[in-house]
Amino acid sequence: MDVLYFAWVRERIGLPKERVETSAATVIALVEELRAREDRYGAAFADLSALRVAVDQELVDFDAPLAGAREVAFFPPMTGG
Amino acid sequence: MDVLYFAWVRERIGLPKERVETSAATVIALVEELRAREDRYGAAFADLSALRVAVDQELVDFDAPLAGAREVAFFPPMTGG
Amino acid sequence: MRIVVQEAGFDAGRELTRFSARSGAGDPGIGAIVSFTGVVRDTAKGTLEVMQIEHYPGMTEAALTKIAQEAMTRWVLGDVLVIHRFGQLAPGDQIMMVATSSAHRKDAFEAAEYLMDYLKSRAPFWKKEILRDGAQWVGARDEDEDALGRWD
Amino acid sequence: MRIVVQEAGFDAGRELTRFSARSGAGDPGIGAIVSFTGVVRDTAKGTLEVMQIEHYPGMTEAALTKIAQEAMTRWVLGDVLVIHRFGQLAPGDQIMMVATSSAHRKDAFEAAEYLMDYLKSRAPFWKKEILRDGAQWVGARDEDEDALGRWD
Repeated sequence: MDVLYFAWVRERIGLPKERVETSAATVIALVEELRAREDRYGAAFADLSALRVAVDQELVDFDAPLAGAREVAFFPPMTGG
Repeated sequence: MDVLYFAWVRERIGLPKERVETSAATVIALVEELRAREDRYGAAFADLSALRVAVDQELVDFDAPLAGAREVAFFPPMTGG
Repeated sequence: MRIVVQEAGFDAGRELTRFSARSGAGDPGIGAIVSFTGVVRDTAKGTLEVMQIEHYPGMTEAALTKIAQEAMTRWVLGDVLVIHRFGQLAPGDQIMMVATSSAHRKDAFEAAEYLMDYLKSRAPFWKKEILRDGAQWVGARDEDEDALGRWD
Repeated sequence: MRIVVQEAGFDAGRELTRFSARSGAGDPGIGAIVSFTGVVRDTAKGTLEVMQIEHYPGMTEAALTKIAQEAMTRWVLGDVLVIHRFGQLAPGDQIMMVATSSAHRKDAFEAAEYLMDYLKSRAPFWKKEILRDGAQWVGARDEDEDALGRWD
């Protein structure tokens, strides 16, 4: 599955996109897997209330299922306009 | 004093502006004087709730004083925009 | 602040460009520009031939200026533009325009709506529809008068 | 409906002219056209050098399209335009624009405000201010999130 990072999430993790092999059933399970990897993930995912997530380009909650998902993206609250 | 008429008030009275010699103390007193003149004034001033009035180009109520006024205008509710 | 009452047509796009240039380039605090353009609408199902707009020269400019000044008192605005035509217009013609600029979108939107609400019911313009088979003065709508209550 | 996400600048006046031509001339029922233009504002007291706008290609277009479609469902609109830039912008640059057309001013204004409120908080854009002496991501404001409550 492709995992994308934007804005300061991208800066903390140090890359915009990576391929992740996972059997995580939900977004939050994927977050836990990433957090366990390296400190930079811990730093990026320290406060989930400051983060938003999209699965296949649709905004979802952190307990959303990942079955069949091709792309997950993490980013801060949006500031368009 | 100059008396001006706009929109259908002008059409009913048949002219856009006339010079009126009057000692009327208020707008409503002026209206009564005009009404007594000719039927066309009666037709124009039949329903005061359908009319608006400006004294010296400021919207006022019908009981407004006319002392010192140079110009009085009668017209229907405005429909700009 | 710019108030224009004219018979001639105007180009809303070019007016917006001019207004934005004065608002944005001149003032680093401007973040939001709102424009409203009114268009002559054929509510008579294709039978409207001409919209005649009558106004009260002198009072019109004074009333529009007063409305614009009140908007600049109520909101922190960079600038205000009001253009209103009179005379003979055809369906689809641009009849009037307002524009506002401000730091924030909420102020720019509210001020533009305020200008429109007051311009509708407090500026001395009257519209007459010349139809294929007759003519009629456009009546004031209760909802336009009611809209003013929002700003009390 | 026209949704544009681009790095290049745009001319809000020319876009309004195009939008009005499509809306007014093509549709005799259109009486009201509202536009909103967003401008890069220097909130850092003259120290803003560049505003970097990042977005999520693919999702951005989908999110803006969904927001515009929702507006066209809620109000009877002639047309909707949304333009949003990304990349490096300077203070005073036009960053985005929306336009709406409708029979009545109330619908055109409300739909434009709806588009802005959702675009602010639900379209995947992020802003970073490059200042003379540092850089910072622009944080989401509570009042922008709260603004969405108006449309529930």
